[in-house]
Amino acid sequence: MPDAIQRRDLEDQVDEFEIAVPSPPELMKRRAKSHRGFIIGGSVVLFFLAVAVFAPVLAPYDPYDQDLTNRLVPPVWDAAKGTWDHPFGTDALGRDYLSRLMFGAQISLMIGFFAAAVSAVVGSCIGMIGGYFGGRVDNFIMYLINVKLALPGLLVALSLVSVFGGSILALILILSFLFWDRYAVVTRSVTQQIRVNDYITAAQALGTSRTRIIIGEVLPNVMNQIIVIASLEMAVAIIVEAALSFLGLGVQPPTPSWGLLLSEGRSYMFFMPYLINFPGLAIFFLVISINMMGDGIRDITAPEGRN
Amino acid sequence: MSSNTVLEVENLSVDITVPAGTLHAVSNLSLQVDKGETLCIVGESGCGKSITSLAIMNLLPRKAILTADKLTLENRDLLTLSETDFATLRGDRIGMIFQDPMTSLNPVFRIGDQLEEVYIQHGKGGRKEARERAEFLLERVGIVAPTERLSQYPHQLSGGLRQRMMIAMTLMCDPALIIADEPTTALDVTMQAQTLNLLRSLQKEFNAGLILITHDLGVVARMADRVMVMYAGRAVETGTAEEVFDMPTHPYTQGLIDCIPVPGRTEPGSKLGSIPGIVPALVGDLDGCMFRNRCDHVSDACRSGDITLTEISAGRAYRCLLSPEESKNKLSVEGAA
Amino acid sequence: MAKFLLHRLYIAILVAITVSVIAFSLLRLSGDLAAELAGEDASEEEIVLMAKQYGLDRPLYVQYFDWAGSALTGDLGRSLFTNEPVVEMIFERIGVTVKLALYAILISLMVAIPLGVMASVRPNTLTDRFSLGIAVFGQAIPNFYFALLLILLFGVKLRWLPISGNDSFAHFILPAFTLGLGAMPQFMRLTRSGMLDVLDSDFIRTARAKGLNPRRVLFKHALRNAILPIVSLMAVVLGFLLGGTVIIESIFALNGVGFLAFESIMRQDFPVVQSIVFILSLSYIVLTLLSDLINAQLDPRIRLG
Amino acid sequence: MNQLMGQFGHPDRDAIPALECRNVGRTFMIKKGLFAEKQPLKAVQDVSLQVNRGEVLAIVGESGCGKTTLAKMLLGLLEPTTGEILLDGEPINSVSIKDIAKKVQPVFQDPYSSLNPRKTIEQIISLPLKVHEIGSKESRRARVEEYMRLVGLPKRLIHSYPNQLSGGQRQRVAIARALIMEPKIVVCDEPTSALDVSVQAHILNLLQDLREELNLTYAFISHNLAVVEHLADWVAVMYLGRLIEFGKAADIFNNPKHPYTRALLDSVLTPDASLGLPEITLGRGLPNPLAPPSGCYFHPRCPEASDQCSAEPPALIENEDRLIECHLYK
Repeated sequence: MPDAIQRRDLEDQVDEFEIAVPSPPELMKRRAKSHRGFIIGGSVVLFFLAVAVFAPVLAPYDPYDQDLTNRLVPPVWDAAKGTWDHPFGTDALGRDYLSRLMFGAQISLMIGFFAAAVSAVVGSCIGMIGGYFGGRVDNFIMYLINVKLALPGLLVALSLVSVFGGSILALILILSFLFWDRYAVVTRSVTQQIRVNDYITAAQALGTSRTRIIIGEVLPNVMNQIIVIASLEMAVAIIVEAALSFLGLGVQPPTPSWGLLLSEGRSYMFFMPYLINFPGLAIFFLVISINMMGDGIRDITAPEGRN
Repeated sequence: MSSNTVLEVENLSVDITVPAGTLHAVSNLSLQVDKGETLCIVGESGCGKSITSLAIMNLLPRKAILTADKLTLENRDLLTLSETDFATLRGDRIGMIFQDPMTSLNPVFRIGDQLEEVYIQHGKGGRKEARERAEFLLERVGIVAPTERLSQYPHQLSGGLRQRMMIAMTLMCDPALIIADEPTTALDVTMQAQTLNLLRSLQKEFNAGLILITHDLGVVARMADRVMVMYAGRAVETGTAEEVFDMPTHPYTQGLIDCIPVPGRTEPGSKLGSIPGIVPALVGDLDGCMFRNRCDHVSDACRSGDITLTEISAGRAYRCLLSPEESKNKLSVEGAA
Repeated sequence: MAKFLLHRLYIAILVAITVSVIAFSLLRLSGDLAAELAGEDASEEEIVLMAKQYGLDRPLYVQYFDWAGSALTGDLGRSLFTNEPVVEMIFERIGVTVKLALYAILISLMVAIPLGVMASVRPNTLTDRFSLGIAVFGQAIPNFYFALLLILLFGVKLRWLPISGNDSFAHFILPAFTLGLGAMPQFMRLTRSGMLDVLDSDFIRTARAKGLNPRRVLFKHALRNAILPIVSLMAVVLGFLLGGTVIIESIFALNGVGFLAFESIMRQDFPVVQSIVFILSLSYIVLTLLSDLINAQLDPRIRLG
Repeated sequence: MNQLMGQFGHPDRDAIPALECRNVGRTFMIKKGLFAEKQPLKAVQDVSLQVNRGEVLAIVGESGCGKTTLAKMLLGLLEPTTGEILLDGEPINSVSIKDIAKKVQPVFQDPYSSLNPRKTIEQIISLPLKVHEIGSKESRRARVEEYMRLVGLPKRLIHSYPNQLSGGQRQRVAIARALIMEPKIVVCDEPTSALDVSVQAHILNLLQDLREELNLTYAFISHNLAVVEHLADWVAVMYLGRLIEFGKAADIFNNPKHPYTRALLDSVLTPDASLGLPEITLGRGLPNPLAPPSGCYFHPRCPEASDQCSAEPPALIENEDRLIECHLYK
């Protein structure tokens, strides 16, 4: 740049009426702090996470230890038979129900998290590519999404599980296959909106590579949406895993999956309703708090920039 | 007040609750529009001109609070009207034209239905009369083959045509007042003059008052009988178009006029005049002159107190501490420089 | 519009073919079909014989065309378990499933749309919170657990409603309600957000500026526009519900296609499973085509575009 | 045609123009429906013009006249289907987009959509340097600060995000981003039409200063003729993808020849209260570019159209001080 150039210091002094506008990260922090749903949901999720991680330390018993002399002990608040030895009672094989529930949290969270994450990566890539390139590429991706939508997901998942078995890895992969389309649909349409922005054209006019534009310019603007869907899909993945296990086609006994606990408790539910209520409510509260957190993230990251 | 007056507003204020506090979108605004008269409200974005129009239409967002000493339409007090009663005036006595003709018409209904609907809603007549009226007005706004157009949907028309439809729609019930909010901003330059011409000739023909809201000084100069310049939610200068453009008394008005290049007047390639600084955010307690941060003639007196409108003659006023003499000397020297 | 529909039809056919390939492969994934057919303690020779008899020794694509060809004539093969023709098995039961899905979608629409509209008209009020609460609950409660709760309450405690079988209308109430609750949140959210968008639009402002009465603005001008995405969603959800009946039908022992699918999966009866997958996919495709048709009728931009 | 261009207008005939278009055209194939034949949409047809270093070329016309397509071709984002574009005498399609980027940079209309809302001002202005792998992190920072000063942005904004800036400040950021590659040519696509008039004046003044200081060439696309008159040395008027009048700005503004140019000039509303509204007789809006009118594209709207105009298309000819495409001039 030539030296003779006049430097302009037009706006260097702060104007009397200037008010500090928070930056997007600051804005998010502020909104997060004042968002009740996000805080409550997030805390409950953290609680479940802590229980899952520290289950080996926290759980009073080994979840697989059977004690046939203490079968179907009701929870502690049952005045007649409840004891503090088994605060949540025992199941039909005398296993401590609290311990089994705690270890169940591990399985739910692990499968939910990884299924959501794997499908997020796959689905978002597909969606952004379709949205950015348009034309034939996009037509092909729309076709893929249409095929996925047409298949009855749960049924295909059930058949796949029955073929490949209910190992945790298989479940994660099969669930990922079930969920990628939502990411693809949303990231595709958001990318289409972003693609027409002038900052993309500016980057193209610099000779920026397409990969760099997608990762550097598009992705940061789609990330919110991906995280929001991921949280909601994680919740759905947890329910579907439980459903598969409930039907006997997911995690195999004696692994303490919540869905499996429900299905095992089902035969006793008329007399011992706690056997279905504990795992049922555990799923319900975990899912509802993840949903609250997801809705919170959506509100917190609401698109800013445009006034 | 003469019997010619259509709209009278005194000390209208609109406050909007926002997370940071109260936004004083419009403060103590008074205006009057006569039959067949065009009042142009001009200002830059965020000056409160559109909020003013929505306030008169009683279409403000839920979070906005309106206060006024007086708000009458054809001598009817609008402040005491219930929402239901107000709705009977909208579309009947007051019509409004919005900025973007592409989105202002409902995409799923025929143009004809949308035009006739106003007429029928306000009890002017049945389907047949409404259709006749619509055809008559379409012809008046210069649309060939009106019958055909009436059975079309909005997406089948160009922007210019849609804006003419909007004009026809506001005239369905022969309103006393038309409010047009940036009616030509979304149109091509070649369409702008035609649309404005049409709007003005129809307004004169129907003898309606017109409030034209715009940021374009060219439009104001050519359309206005009277002008109100707004800044930061207040009127800073009022007068006839000639008065305001030939002898601006407020530094902001002068600044605005200096800003725009004018073929034949500004030397090509020369420096344009410019207004430094930023528009104040109108949140919280507002004291003193709102333009003081951008004004060349600022003094300590400008920083506090209530700066009121100084009236020079009937309808001619400005909101500045400079005396008319001072403002004439200072501003004209600057304008010449 | 003809072009638009032709285009949709073309995609639908393409998707249907792909789905048939996937459904077909599902059967082959299960391992050596011939061994399966021959039974557990069959000898090598018996398996080879079996493969020959069923044409399983031919190349896969030939087998596919063979299968697809007979599928086109309405022959989907026979069950490995009961040896009945699959088509008959499915048609015996599909009525129950369709009934269930229709009841469910009716229930969810009847609750979701009014609540969604009310919530959008008065955002952030008690109505809004209430409907949001229902949406959150419906989303979070696993339907199999909710089904068990309903059985405990209405079937066992109160003894108002039957809890298994499909003999009468009463038998459908609990399962349809369970299924409908799951679909409700989507409709409610879409109605609410769609209405909020529309109510915020310029043409609604125009309608209000015309002095139209508020009910007309809401139900004629706004809802008519907001209904377009709901129609599309209805097709998706109905397709989804048909597939989602697996769990509910097995819990309530409704003898529908879902229950059949579940049983067939459990006993590795893959010709039945693949046919159900294929038929459900086809019905989804037809439903979305239908919703496109309805939307084209409702939206002049498509009809005349 | 090229001979013609060479004889015309430029006193310094030996100088190589900074930017030259030779019969540039761009046709898009529009597919309407699945089985329909693809239809050609001639967005730009046969445009020839040139501009020297340090001059401002304004391209004016209504929306849909092909301004933006032409701009994209100048930036190397679209390839012309016919003709060629030369930068300093070098054909644009002989070099890579990265090499074009070193010579031509854009400034866009909407300062809200031209800056990535998720990035800081530093990241935005330094992107060109990063993409072209110029300098270290520190030297890039120094250069960003230098260019922020050049365009009048206070240093304290370097870590801000676009949402914290006013419209005028954002447009300065966009200008800094365009200039940091030290291009010779800046393509300004309606750079002030989204701004308030008081801000517009700042940006126009800045653009003027920068041109003088850096000897920049502008291709300035605008529908605001008042701004064009103020800034431009050369004016190209486009209609439905065709160049219909081209000449020195002063000549065109003093003596518009093409009826369309005249109509455009007439529709400029100067803030003069003593004047009324102009009578524009263009009648209808722009015709469908997929089915352009026969003969002269402008004849359905032209107040001076004759039978010849609807029958045969006029050729672009040199008339006195300019190029013009109209049967009225022979």
